[in-house]
Amino acid sequence: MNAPTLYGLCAAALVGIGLFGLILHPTPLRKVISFNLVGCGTFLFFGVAARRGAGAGFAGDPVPQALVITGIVVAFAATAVAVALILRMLEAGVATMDSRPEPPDDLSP
Amino acid sequence: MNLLLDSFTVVAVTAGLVFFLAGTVGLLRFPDALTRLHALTKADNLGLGLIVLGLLPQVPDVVSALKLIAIWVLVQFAGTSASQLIAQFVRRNEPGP
Amino acid sequence: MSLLVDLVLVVLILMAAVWTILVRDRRDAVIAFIVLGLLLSLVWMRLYAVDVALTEAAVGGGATGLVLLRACARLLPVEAEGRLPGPGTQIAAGLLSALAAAGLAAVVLHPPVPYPSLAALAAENIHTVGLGNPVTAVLLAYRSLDTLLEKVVLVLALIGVWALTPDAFWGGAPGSLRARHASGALDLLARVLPPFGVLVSIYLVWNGADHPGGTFQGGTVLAAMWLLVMMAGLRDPPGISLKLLRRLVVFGPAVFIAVGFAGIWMSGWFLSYPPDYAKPIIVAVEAALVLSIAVILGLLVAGPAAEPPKR
Amino acid sequence: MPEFLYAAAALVLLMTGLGLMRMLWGPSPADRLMAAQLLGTGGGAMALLIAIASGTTAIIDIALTLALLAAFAAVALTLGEPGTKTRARDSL
Repeated sequence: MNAPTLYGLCAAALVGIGLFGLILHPTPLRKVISFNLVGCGTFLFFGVAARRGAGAGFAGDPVPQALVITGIVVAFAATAVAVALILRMLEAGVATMDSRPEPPDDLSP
Repeated sequence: MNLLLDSFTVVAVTAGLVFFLAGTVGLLRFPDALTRLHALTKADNLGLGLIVLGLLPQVPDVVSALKLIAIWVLVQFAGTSASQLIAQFVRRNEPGP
Repeated sequence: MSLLVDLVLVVLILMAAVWTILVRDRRDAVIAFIVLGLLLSLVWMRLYAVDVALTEAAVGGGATGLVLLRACARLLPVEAEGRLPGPGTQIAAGLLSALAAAGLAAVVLHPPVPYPSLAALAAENIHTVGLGNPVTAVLLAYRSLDTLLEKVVLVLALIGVWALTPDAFWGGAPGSLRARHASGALDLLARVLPPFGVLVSIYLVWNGADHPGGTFQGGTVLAAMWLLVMMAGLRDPPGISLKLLRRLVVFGPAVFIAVGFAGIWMSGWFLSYPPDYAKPIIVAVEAALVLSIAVILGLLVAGPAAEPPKR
Repeated sequence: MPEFLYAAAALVLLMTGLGLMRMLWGPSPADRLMAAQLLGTGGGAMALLIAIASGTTAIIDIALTLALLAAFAAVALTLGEPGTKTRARDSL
C-alpha cells in the first residue's frame, strides 16, 4: 500500500459518501454540500492520477493538476450560483425539493 | 555545531508538540467554551511558535526563514482576532454565569 | 514514517466527510465541510501538488465556507431541515453509493500499466515558454484555451447570480455582508490583514511562473481580503451596475482573448505565443486575470443585488 | 533529522485531529469552530515540518496561505448567526 493508492481509496469513499448524502437529504443546501463532497472525491482522483503519472523530473503529471485547479474554481462558482438560486427560491416562496410548501413569512418582510 | 543545532531543533519541536497536546487535551476536557478557547490559544501561540523556532536552524535559505517567522506573526494576529470573535459569539449565544 | 501521516489524514477526512452528511444542523455540516477542505489541502501537499494545495486552501477554506455559512444564516432554523426518507430508501441509497465507491476503488486498485502520463510531453516543450512551473505552463500555454473558457464560465456564473436579482433591485447593490454585531477585533483584522494579503497575492502570482503559485491562488487570496473588508463593514458591496466594476470583470478575459487573436497575427494560431516573448506575455495575461478573478469571486460571494439602486 | 520531523508532523496531525472530537461533540457552533481553528494551526505546523523534512520549500507557501485565512472561518461564523426577522429584512 503506497500513498497514492491510499488516497485513491479515500477518493472512492468520498464519492460514495457524497452520493449517499445527495440522495439522503431532502433540502437543497444539504444537497449542494453533498455534491461538493462528490466533487472533492473526483478531484482527489485526478490528484492520484497526477501522482502516479509522475515522470520527466516532475513529482506529478502537471496536466491533471492544472485541470483540478480549474475544476476547484469552477466548482466554487457553481456552488455560488446554486446557493443564490436556493435563496431566491425561498424568497419567492417556491416549494423546496421535498415538495412541502415553505411558510411564506420565512424571509419576506 | 551541527549536532548542537539538531538537538536544539529536537528540543524545541518536542516542546511545541507538548503545547499542541495541551491545546487538544484542553479543548476536549475543559468544561465550558471560554476555557476551551483559552486552551486553543496555547496551541496557536506556543505550539506553532516553538515549532517555527525549532525549524529555523534547519531552513535552507534566508527567505524561507523570514517566511516562517511571517507565518508565526500572521497566526498570532489572526488567531487573536479569531479568539476575540469566537468569545464574543459565545457571550452572545450562551447566557453566562 | 511518512505513510503514517497519510493514514492519519485519510482517517480524519473520512470522519469529517461522514459527519458532514450525518449531522442534523446544516451549519454544523458547513463547519465540517470547511474542516474537510483544510484536510484536503494537506492531502494535495502530500501528493506533491503544491499549486492545487494552495488553491484548495484559499477556495475550500475561505470562499466556499463563507458562501455556505452566509446561506445558513438566511435559511430556516433547524426544525425545517426536512424529513429524511424512510429506512428502505436509506438502505437502497447506501447500497447504491457503496457500489459506486467499490467500483471506483477497483479502478484505483487495478491501474493500467504503464500509467498514462503527459508529464514527458509537458517537460519536452517547457523551455519554449520560458516558465519553470509546469502547472502554470499547462494552464496558460499548452491548454490555454481551457483556461480562457474557464474565465468565461466565471463571468457566466456571475451573470447567472446577477440574473436572480428581483426586478425592483436591478442595478442596486448586493446585501451588506456586514457582521451583525460590531466588533473591534474584526475591525482591526480587516484593517491590518489586507495589506499582507495583497502582498501575498502578488507574490503568489509573480512566483507562479517558476514555482508553485499562480493566478487562481493569488486571485482567491485577493478576493478573500476584499470580502474581509466588506464583512467588517468598512466597505459595502458596490452596485452591480457600476461601470468600473463591470469593466474589471471583463478586463482579464478581454486581455486574454486579445492576446489570443494577436497570436494569429504574430505566430499563426489562436492563443499561440511567439517563443521569444512567451514569458512576458504570459505574466501580463496573469496580472490582468488576477484582478478579474478577485472581483468575480468577491461578487459571487456577495450574491445578487438586494437593495434598490441609488439614483 | 527528516525522520524525526515526519514523526513530529504525524503527531501534530494526530493530536489536532483528536481535537476534532470537539467538532463532533459540540455543543455550540463556537466549540465546533474551535476544533477547526486548532486543526488549521496544526495543519500549518504540519506543513512546515514536512516542508523542512522533505526539503520542498514551496510547501511553506501553503502554510502562509493557511495562516492568512486562519481567521476567515471565525469571521464567517459571526455572519452565520441565526437571523431575527428584522435582520432577515435588511439582508434581502
